[in-house]
Amino acid sequence: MPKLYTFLKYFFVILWACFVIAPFLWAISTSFKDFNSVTGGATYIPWLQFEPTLDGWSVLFKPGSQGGINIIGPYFNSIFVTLTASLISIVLGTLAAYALSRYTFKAGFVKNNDITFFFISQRIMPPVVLSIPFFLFLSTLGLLDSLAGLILVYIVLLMPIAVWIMVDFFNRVPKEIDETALIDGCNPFQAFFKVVLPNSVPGMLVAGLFCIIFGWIDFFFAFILTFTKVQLLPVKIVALNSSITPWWSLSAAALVSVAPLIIVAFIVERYLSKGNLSGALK
Amino acid sequence: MNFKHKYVFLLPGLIVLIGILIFPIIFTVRLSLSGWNSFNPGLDFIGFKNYVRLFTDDPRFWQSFFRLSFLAITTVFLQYIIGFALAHMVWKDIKFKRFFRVLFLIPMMTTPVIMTVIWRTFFHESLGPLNDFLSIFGVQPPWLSSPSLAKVSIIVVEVWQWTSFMFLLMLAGLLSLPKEPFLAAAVDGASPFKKFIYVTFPLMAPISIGAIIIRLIEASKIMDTVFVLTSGGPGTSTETSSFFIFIKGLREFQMGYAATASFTYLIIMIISLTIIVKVLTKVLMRE
Amino acid sequence: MKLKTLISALASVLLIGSQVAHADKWGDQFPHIAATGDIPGMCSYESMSKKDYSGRTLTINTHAIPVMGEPTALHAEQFEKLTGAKVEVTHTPAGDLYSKAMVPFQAGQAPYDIVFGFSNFINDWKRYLAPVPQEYVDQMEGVSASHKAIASWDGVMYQYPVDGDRHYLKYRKDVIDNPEMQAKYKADTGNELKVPTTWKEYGEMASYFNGWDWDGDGEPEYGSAEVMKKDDLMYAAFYSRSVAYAKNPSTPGGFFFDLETMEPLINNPGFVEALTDWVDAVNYVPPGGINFGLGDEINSFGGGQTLFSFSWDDAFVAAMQPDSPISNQVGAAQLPGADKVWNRENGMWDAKSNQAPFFVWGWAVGVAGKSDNKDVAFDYLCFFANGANHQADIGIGRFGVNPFMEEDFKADVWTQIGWDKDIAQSYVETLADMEKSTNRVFPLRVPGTFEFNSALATGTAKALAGQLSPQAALDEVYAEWVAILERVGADNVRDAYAVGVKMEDNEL
Amino acid sequence: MSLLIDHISFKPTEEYHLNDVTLNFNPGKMYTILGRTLSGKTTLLKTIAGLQTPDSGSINFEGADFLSVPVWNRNVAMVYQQFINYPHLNVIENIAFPLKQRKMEENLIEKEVKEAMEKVGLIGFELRKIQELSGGQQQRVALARSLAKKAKILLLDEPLVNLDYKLREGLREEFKKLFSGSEASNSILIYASTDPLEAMQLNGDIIVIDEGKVLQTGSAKDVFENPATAKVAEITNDPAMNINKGHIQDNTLVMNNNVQIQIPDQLKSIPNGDYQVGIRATDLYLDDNGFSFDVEISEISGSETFLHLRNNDLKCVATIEEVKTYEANEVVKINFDKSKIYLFKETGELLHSPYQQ
Repeated sequence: MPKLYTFLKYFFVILWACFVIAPFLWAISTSFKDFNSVTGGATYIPWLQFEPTLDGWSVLFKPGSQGGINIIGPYFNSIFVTLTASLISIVLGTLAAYALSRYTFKAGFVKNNDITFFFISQRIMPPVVLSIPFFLFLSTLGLLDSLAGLILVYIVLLMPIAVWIMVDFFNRVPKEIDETALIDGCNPFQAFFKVVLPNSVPGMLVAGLFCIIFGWIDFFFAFILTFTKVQLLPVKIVALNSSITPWWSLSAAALVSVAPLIIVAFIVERYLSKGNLSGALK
Repeated sequence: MNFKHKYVFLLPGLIVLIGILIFPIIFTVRLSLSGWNSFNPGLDFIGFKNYVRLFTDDPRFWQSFFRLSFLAITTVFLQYIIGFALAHMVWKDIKFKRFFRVLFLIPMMTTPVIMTVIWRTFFHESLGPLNDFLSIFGVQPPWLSSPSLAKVSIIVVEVWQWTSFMFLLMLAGLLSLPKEPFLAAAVDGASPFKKFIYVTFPLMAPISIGAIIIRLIEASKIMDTVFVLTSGGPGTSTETSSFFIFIKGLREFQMGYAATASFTYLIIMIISLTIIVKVLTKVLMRE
Repeated sequence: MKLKTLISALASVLLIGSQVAHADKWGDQFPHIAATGDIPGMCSYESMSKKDYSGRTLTINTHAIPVMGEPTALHAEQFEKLTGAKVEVTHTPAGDLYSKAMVPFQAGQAPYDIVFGFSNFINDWKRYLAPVPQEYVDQMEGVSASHKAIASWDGVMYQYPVDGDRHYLKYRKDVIDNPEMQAKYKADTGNELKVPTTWKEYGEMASYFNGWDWDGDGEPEYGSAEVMKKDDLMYAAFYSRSVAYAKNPSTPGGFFFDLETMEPLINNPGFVEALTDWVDAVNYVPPGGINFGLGDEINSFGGGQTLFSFSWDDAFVAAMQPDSPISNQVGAAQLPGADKVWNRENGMWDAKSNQAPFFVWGWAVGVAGKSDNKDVAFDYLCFFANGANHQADIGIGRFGVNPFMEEDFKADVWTQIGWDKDIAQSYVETLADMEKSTNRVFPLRVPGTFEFNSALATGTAKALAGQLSPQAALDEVYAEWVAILERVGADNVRDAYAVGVKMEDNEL
Repeated sequence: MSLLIDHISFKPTEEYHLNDVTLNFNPGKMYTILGRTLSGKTTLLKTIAGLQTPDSGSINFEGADFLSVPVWNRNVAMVYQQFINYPHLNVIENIAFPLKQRKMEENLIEKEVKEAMEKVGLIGFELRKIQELSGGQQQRVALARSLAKKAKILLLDEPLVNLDYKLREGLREEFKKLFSGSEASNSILIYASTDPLEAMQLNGDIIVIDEGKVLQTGSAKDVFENPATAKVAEITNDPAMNINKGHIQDNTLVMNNNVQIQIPDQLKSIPNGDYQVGIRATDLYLDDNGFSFDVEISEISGSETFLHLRNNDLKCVATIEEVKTYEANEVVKINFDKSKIYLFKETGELLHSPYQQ
């Protein structure tokens, strides 16, 4: 039994690893191809099967007048918007989650759980639905095509995630710790900042990682709400989809866009292994 | 505890959220009562005409909704089973533990609209690697051009991308389980299978519910994958609600009607999610 | 995109350029026009360099890189250097060009001074666009009348002509003109192998050359590559296949609708016949061909995978690039016709050979009415399309700038960049003949165009996927169209449609 | 200078957590709140601390209204049954936390912390992280933090229940010592417990509470000997006092058809009628001449064996002073120490106690 289980375990894990990695390997290989090597049928190994070229990669850094998309600016825009929106979402989300976890709210039939669901339910609306209203909203505020406008929208997108994770987190932190802080002379704010917050770093880190991921991979809002001044990475990359679909540069772009988040994956794993995170997600 | 301070904690987030959302939501409702289209932009009032059309004369919307239900439930179910299994497998002793863990986390960090392009080339029936590989076995499945396989392809991509999300939540859950119940089970000499059924699984029930719900919410918005992979085709065989709303709204520019479909969708989703939460809690928590 | 392509194209251009010795100071400064040098005109390099737009910022939404996107950006950079203006260019995939401009338009905004789109956006966009000032129209000497007409609405030009682009047939010369293949085909089928003149012949040949390795590269080849993916371009492929059966020169007064009654004609036997052909075509497209968008089509035909293809110019010019695997092995011809054409007046088939070009124009560009930089914007567009730029652009396949000026329809233009003479000849003749045709169809340009086309795409896609029979699918489209007419207002649609019908019926 | 709790009720849901509680606490004394789990002990402590606001009633401390004082200004200290400390701080910082919060001078803090640590025996652990301490040590830290505060009210909510037996015994002794010290004379000490034995050992005033209601207050001895009601008798004994229905008829105490006892002298004056009859488990003993009972369950606890017995509808628990295993359904002969019989009215009030004068 254990032997069979071990065998099955390795078999399945390796199988899944192959499945996970396959599209990436394909993308790496494709990113060094050109039109002719793509349309000649599936090939995998450079030099042996096709003549590699850096064209797919160079497109990402050339200006438009030379047929490139120059992702450097959008790259930093994406990082800035994602991090800022995540940070604000965490701050607001953590505060709200703390209130929902520790205090009782009641307004008619609305109770804590309903408020929590209200936060999370913001993610039910498909982005396409919200895009036009958001457009008009930001247009009224004069925030279209601006980093601030995008951050504002991303907060709506990300705060529910932060609230969801942090409510869960706080529910598992004994409330007696806060009570002790109160008894020890802290008012509720001091109790939160001096005692609760320092002990919530793991939870906030998880929430932050999720926010970063969900912010980073959004395409739709970034697409609808910006024109020329502010462009985010996915929008810029999608603009590679011309009449000819350039498999090579899209592959290179896909790899470039996932690269920074691999660092995030390492951070998650590290904290997971150290056990710091495990308390944060349950 | 009950202090006035609680409002200071809750309200900033709530106000910001409501403040940003109140306009879009009211606007959507108002828009759904108008005939806004490419020719007549503006909030004229046409009563419930759009709703009548949606409920009596648009099987395509409802088909897309049921297709979405099928896809969402199937993909989330698979993600849960596989994610849980993988988490369980790399939970304890396994070689290259950290490598596998990091690797399994990566798919969810890819931008769907970009990664699906890669998948589209992957599934390409004459130039892609998948059928090139399968030709060894003499088969060339029409991945994107048969109505049933196109659904399978979408499920494959969704499962590829989002199993990592389940994996992360389940692994974190497993790593934070208390040790005592397992010691007790070990003392009782429970088999690994029994240990899983009677100890691990019940302890993981609360996190499972949370993870499934959040994934159902996210999976219901499936749109980029469909758009890039099949554009809803062949025929209409892979259209989902989001895609339908997208086509009506941002392609055909029937803004009023798209808002009607959206609002209806929102209401249905909130009701069905509430029911699903109740059912899941009953089933998984054995209450 | 492909640097190699660019360099080799430029090299050949430079080589010829030096022979003809056109090079001037502008040619030296801007390698793009080295072949011709500056060509005098209202918007030449010379003229532009005299303008001073420093401190002005022009914003443009154009298509994705490289098709249209690259020339837009390239000319923007040149324009910046010449005039001192700042030009910001955003690139957007084709399917999103409409909404990307329409959303701000409807919200009363003009974030872009210049918006690129397709010709058939004109009805929806015209109220948000600024008319092209007369002085610019006056200097468009080489632009054909039909092109000017289609860029205008009620005599006012809204779209600045920058691109030609129509649907026509592309075929593999190395097969069709190959005596061996001709003999083999004759032996196996009893028919002549030639450029198909009817869709039936097209289908027979495509089926015959489907699924086996007829070019000896070790991979199987297929019959035809077409846009069958249910996207925003699918309608064009279907109309191209429908015109032969449904555009009867003896029944004027509308192709899509009967102009008098506004009755949709979309489910009449002519269209059903075309859709039946198309459903058959599923059997001779490459694997997965039912899910091909334009990009896949170009990849497939341009990569040497299929015998036929029909759609815009881009695929042809791309296939003719020097490093293409099928360079100088492709031919151009009119869209196939039919042996019969539906006569909706007597409800019978007219047994006569019929052919009609479908003028699904390509790229169109306008200036936002609310723009504060209309002067700069029109100068930019004028500069974009000036003689030197235009001549350099049309030779670069990936630019997607296609012939529309009279001087483009000369074989020399193409032999100069390395095309075989007979190919160049067939190419310009094909394009010129379309221009001369009196039995032609213009795309639908009415309020709700997108709704009509989307409904059509949905219906035909269902037929292609086998969900519905061709007749049932088009009946469904018919019902949808009736509903759209009711929502948008049949009279509104009629008013707009009449403009196109007038052109079709050669009354303009 | 006392703490007066006046008719306090708290009913957050359908059930009362506190039901019309009125109590009076005086400084320098130790009070033990004895009640089962969920009886309202913790709620009462939290209400005193200010973490919970009652629905009605008032609290008065040192002559002033206490309810209007928010928890962080009340100068109380509380130790929980969970080992609650600040996980991000080390031992010293934990103990100093309330003092710093009070903005006490640095050197004074140092002194107080050191003193408190000495009292609870934590010297040498100053810089340890909380997670690096054993459960007992963690609870000592919590205790030290409470002591260092020199709070006027010290609340202890089952502080020992999560510790193992030996540690519990040891710490309890220390508690007694600490709280009998001179500085304790200014504080009110309230100790909540579910364990009657613990309550007796602490030997303070006992407050018996059940379902949010105060059932009896008094000295340990008094409550033990003369439980006001049958309920109190159950709560204040472990195992709970055996309470069964019985009736007295013609000098015979009839429990059921089989078990009938000749009434002892001290009960002769009781009139015939139906009563609740109580006897402690320790007052049952094995006797070959006794009544036959079936063993339902037998459990061994330390040097004793608890027998859950049954004779028809008559159920009781007996504590046997030896370790012996019994099979289920084994028949044993049991007798009662008749002089230790309690009688309660049918409504529950105490009618007769063996310790009654």
